[in-house]
Amino acid sequence: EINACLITKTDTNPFFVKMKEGATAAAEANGINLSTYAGKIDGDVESQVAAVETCIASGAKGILITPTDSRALTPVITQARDAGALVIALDTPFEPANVADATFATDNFKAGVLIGQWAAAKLGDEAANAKIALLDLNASEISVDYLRDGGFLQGFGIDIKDPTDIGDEDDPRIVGHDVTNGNEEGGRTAMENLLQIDPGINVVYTINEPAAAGAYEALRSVGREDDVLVVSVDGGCPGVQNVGEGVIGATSMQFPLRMASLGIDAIKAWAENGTKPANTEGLDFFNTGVELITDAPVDGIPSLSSADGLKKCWG
Amino acid sequence: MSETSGMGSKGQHYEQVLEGSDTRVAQFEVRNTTLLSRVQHILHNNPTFVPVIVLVISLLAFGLIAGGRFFSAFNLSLILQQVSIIGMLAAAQSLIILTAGIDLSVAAIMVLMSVIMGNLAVNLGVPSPFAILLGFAGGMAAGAMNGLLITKVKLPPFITTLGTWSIFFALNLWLSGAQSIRSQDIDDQAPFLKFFGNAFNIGGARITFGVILMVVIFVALWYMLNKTAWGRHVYAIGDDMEAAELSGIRTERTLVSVYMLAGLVCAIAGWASIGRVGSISPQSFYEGNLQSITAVVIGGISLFGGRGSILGALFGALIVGVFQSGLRMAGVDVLWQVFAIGWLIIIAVAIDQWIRRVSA
Amino acid sequence: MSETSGMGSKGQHYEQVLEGSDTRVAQFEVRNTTLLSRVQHILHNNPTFVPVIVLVISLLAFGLIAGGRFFSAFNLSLILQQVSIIGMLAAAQSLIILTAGIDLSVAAIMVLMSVIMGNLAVNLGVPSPFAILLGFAGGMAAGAMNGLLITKVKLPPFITTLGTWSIFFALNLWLSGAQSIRSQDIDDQAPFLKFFGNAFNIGGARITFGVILMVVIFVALWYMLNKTAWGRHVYAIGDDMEAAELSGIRTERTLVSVYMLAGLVCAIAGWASIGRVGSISPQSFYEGNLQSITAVVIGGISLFGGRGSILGALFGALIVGVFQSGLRMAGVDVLWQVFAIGWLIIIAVAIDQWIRRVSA
Amino acid sequence: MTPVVQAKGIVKRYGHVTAINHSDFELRPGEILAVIGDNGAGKSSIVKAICGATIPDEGEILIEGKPVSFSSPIEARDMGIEIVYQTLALSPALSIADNMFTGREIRKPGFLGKYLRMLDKPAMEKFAREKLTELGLMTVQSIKQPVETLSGGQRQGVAVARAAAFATKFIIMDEPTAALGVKESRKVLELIQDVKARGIPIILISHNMPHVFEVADRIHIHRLGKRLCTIDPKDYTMSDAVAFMTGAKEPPAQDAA
Amino acid sequence: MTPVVQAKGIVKRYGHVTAINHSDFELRPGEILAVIGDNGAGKSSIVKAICGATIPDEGEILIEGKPVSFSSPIEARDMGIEIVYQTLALSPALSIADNMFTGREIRKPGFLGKYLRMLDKPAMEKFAREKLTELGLMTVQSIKQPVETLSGGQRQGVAVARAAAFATKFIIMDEPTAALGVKESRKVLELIQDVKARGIPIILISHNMPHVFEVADRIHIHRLGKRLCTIDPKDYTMSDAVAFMTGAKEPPAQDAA
Ligand SMILES: Nc1ncnc2c1ncn2[C@@H]1O[C@H](COP(=O)(O)OP(=O)(O)OP(=O)(O)O)[C@@H](O)[C@H]1O
Ligand SMILES: Nc1ncnc2c1ncn2[C@@H]1O[C@H](COP(=O)(O)OP(=O)(O)OP(=O)(O)O)[C@@H](O)[C@H]1O
Ligand SMILES: [Mg+2]
Ligand SMILES: [Mg+2]
Repeated sequence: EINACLITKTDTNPFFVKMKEGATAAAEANGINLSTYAGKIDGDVESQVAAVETCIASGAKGILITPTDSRALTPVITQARDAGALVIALDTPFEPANVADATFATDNFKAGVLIGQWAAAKLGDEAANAKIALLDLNASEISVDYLRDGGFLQGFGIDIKDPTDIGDEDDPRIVGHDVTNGNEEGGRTAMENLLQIDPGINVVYTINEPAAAGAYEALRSVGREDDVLVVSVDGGCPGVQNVGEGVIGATSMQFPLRMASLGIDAIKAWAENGTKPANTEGLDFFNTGVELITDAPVDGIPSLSSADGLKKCWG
Repeated sequence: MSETSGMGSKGQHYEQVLEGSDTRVAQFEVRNTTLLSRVQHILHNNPTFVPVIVLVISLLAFGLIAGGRFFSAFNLSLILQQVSIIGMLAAAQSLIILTAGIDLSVAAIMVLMSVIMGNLAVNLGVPSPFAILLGFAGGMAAGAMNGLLITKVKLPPFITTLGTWSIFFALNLWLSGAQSIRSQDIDDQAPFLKFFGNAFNIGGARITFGVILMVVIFVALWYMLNKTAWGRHVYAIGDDMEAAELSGIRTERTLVSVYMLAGLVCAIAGWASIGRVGSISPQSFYEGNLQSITAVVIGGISLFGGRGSILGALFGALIVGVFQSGLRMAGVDVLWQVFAIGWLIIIAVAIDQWIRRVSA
Repeated sequence: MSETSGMGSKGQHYEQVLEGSDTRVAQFEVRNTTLLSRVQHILHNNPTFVPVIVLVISLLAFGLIAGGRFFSAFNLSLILQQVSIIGMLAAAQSLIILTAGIDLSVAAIMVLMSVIMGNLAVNLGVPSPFAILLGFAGGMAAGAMNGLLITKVKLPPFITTLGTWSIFFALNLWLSGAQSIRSQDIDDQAPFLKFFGNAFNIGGARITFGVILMVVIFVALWYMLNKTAWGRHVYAIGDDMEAAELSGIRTERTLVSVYMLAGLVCAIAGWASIGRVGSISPQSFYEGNLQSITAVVIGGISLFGGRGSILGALFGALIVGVFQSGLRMAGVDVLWQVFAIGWLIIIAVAIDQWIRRVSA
Repeated sequence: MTPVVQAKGIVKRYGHVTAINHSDFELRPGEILAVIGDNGAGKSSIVKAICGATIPDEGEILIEGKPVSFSSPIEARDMGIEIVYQTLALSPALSIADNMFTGREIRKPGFLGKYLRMLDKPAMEKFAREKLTELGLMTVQSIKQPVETLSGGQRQGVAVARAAAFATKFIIMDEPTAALGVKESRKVLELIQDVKARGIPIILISHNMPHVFEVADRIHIHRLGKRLCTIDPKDYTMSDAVAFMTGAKEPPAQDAA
Repeated sequence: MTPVVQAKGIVKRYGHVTAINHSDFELRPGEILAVIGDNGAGKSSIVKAICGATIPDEGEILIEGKPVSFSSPIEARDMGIEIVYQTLALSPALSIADNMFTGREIRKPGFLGKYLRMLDKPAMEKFAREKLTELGLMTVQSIKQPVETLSGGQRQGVAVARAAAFATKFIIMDEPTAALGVKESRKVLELIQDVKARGIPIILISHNMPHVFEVADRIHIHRLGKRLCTIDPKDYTMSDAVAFMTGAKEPPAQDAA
């Protein structure tokens, strides 16, 4: 019997909940005995270290992990690999990526770029006068946060300076950044705050779809819901539905279920004949892909409609 | 018996002179020397003034820093909206802190009840008013669980609610599957859940029903605490539990009622939060417990119980709201906002302590 | 004066008989009726047994549920490693809770100091021992800040540390730029920072220096608390601050020393955490404050101060560690782990209260 | 006549400390029963057992002939039993008036009181002031003053006034004059006699022999956790009482009652 | 001879309540000075002002002729001034021995004590037991017992024993016998006289006139927040003292000292 582990950042984010469901289903299908672990909150390094140790102690053949801090976990991951486990980073790469045997991830920066490009194209010439609000995750500025934020800005055509720092840009089109904790309540409050700074905001980037839904409520309460572009990242089913209903203009869909099932397959292969998965050409990770979902496609950026998106969405 | 010769008909011999003793009530002239100590005295006798003054000062300060926009009726009403949910939690928290307890589970109860209401009304098709009532009942049950553990098992409130916080949080994730219920689905299935999101405008200000609800909750609780016997008992329990018990207060019953009422207020806040946020999200208000405690202590309610007015918590919540809004408008980083709130807590309570010092 | 005739040479007439009064010290036979009450009595007189027993029972229970793997020397030593950092925080927290305080900032101090050590040693090239000493000084300064706010400004500890928690957290994010320092960089620049990650093996068990450090800290603090005057003063302050002050204890100085010592222990834990985690992550241990409090209360130290043994906190931390490890091994979802820890807190403290009830 | 209180074989242990050791107790209708004994003899413990403030380990308590087992002092209070505790049992931050009325507040008449349950503060304050004046506590400067700002003796006055005002069955006073001045003590003794005149029996714990011999109808002497004997103050001198309670002399062979 | 304590024009207000109203105070070497007065007259307040437990708003305090302004009772204690507070100031959860020695613990001799600062518990317990036995507190069953398990009177005994054992300059006792039994009170009075025989003056606040007249060398009568007069117990009767302190009679015109 093959033992394997899945360690996610938290158990509260639907993205990871879905990833876990996908992995559990794939494991069952492959006859793998999967244990799942999670941190309590984003950034809970200690819980993840403990989880990896438990996996080593229980003799896991493979570990799938979404590192909550891409730099912090290196030593324990090295231990796990030394103990003979295949370690695959899901969703978030390690820094450097070769800490793990393989990385199956969304290119978060790319995801941001897509929605940035879409928003810029949608505005056309007006993009030069856009007023942009950025609704980020939290004060800690973890990698998904700055990658998506920076990707969006770059896609929109703004110089992002230090790519790992949020808010160091000096482009006058940026009205401001605020944090949302990735949920609706935070999204709404942050949107309200930024509207107070400049009521003319017409482009809103959001870290994820719940934050976008919250931002939309704030816009709706001041009657601005129809003339502001809201873009987001994730591709959860409620988010895609929101694209269909015009709440979100466009979102970049990622594929947690695919990451999970690919991960399980890789562990099975490793356990059976010792082969390791290869990275996508030109990248230091295996790109599980991003798709832009929008019902208002623009030329030059391939996208799916929300109806098609609903068939691929993850939760 | 000759030995008792020292005793007259009325006690010991030397007590005979008491007939002639003075019977006036003592009176002394009152003088307060410096202006500062006079101010201190006035505030000491009206402790709710303190948070009010801090509030006014912070309003003025941010008005200067962040400019006129800050003072617009719209922005001020927005602060009220943003504060409304934490304000209601602070009302619940005040009740408990007045009994010398602390409730780390208020936000967990609130979110759990909003998830229950949403699941029932949106996913299971239960009529909204009924779902809401079930949520209220759930809030009271959660409060009763806290209250019974505290009174019957005699656990300290901090520990009890540290435990139930985990429990309610786990239940919340389990029931919701960590998924939000979308705003649009609520609009379709159970718009009544969003009742408190409705608003009206007066002179540029946008007042939601949720804001009104918050004020109503505070006024009602203030009345109960100050004008009824139950309220006096709550204060007495917070002041000295053993003395309250011995002097004839049904402390256990009162305490359980306090926790149930707090649970109910949380459930009401849960309903109101649906109107405020638009959707129902199991992830929101994770820091709500600490935020509510912050509001309460900034409002001058003693963590040792028995002292302070619940209205202070309202002002405390407003002060935090004004700070956050003002700092954002002034373009301060989130990082430094956290920093500033830390100092706000310390300074606001330090001022409060200085006022109280008069009697120490 | 004839009036005083009732008084003899030695006080009142009726006091003359006192010469003949009984001078033995009172003695009564002692009987404990039921077995249960006898057990209760034994435990009552040795309160530290309670967490030990809970620990043994949970070990046995998880041994049964999770099977032999759980009982391997390796896994048991792993639990020790996993517990070591929170254990040290719990030691610091115990000191403060014994004075009837509470410190919401322990984990924030720890992370801030590890970030400072890392920045100095890895990024600025300060020699490691020097960087570590600066971190220790920083920990003591942070503790002193808490202590001075509590004693001089007379803020309640909960509020003080709620405020400083925000402040330290913001400083931490600012200094680190929210970036972790990578393990490889530490290995290259300042391997001494990882000293406590070193380990030796005895019979399958892997004991890190960090685990030894935790035990040493507990033993040292236990000695200080129980065998020195300072320790008695700490207990007296927690018991009744005013009485301690009046009976000649320099309460302010002692309190500040307690907070500084706790800050130092946090800084030491910060150093040890670099060895444990391998890297320096400003985001880690966000829940460390509540976890340390959980360990302390499960260990039977009263939140009201003055009662309990610091060794209890060690066992409390171990109990939580055993629970988490056992539940993980038994394949329980994080969700239900949270749920179980909630109940663990409630049940462990309920047992403790039952034991204490004997004297109530 | 059935005794108002009858307790038989009460035992109370605290860990290894025996506070009450198979003690009996009896209070007869209309009498003032003084309880005397050394410090730590168990006087407070036995009266607390009677009024439900502690629950005895063994033994039986009858009130007016009916067995009772109170689980809290509130039950005793509901029967009209009032206690002045040695620790006073006042809420420091509440006003004198609030303290006098805890648990039996007066509500406003009419709608406000009935449906909104509003308290009638002026009425309570007036009553409280009257009671304090009766006790001669003239140094109290304001009736709205929190109790924590009163001197030790003033506080004791408040507790005594409360008990006297509300008792209907009997009153237990645990050293009610310990912290009181000469004048105030005298007032309390007068008050005790007034209460007795209203037909309400009183249990008075005191270390003040002149006071005890002045007001008591019977004296219960407590020693080493149990009742040593009860004596009639008319038959024995203070010296005898002190000798019995300190173990200097053997007590008289006791008759049944 | 310079007075041991001399205080002039002390004022202390609590909000609207005046506790001390321009009061003077004087303690002479080797004497027992009794302080009497109604409840709430301000007796505790004035002695607290003298020993630094409260800081007066106005006025001047001289100890052995030197002006002092204590900011905490520890400073007074360091000068050899001991106080038995009305509230006792004991730590409930600590043992009797620990309480006796708070702030002046005995360390083990040699290395253990000097470098490891280890306490000498047996020595402290032995000393504590001796002191309690001297006071006749025989009902205390164990010296390691936490103070919270003692009766009110036993606690008072512990506080008195502590003060008597350690004072070198003078002792303030705020109603030290209030909760004590007949036997224990007697022991305290004897102790007071022993202390005086050691040359240490004592300030004794008490409501017990026979006690006051038995031991006092002078009596300070406090009324409405200030010193009304001081009298010599040999020149006046108890009735006079009570009459002065309650306002029933005008005090004698006071001579300078
Ligand atoms: N909570 C408690 N825990 C342990 N022992 C106790 C407790 N309460 C009382 N005792 C012990 O029981 C005995 C009787 O105490 P009690 O208070 O009844 O004495 P008392 O006669 O009222 O004395 P006093 O005249 O000093 O008030 C004492 O030896 C005391 O130490
Ligand atoms: N902390 C305080 N706050 C407000 N008023 C106070 C405070 N302490 C004392 N007082 C007031 O000061 C006055 C004097 O109190 P004090 O305790 O000195 O009286 P006392 O003479 O010792 O009385 P007793 O004989 O009852 O102990 C009282 O009227 C009291 O109400
Ligand atoms: Mg007693
Ligand atoms: Mg006094």
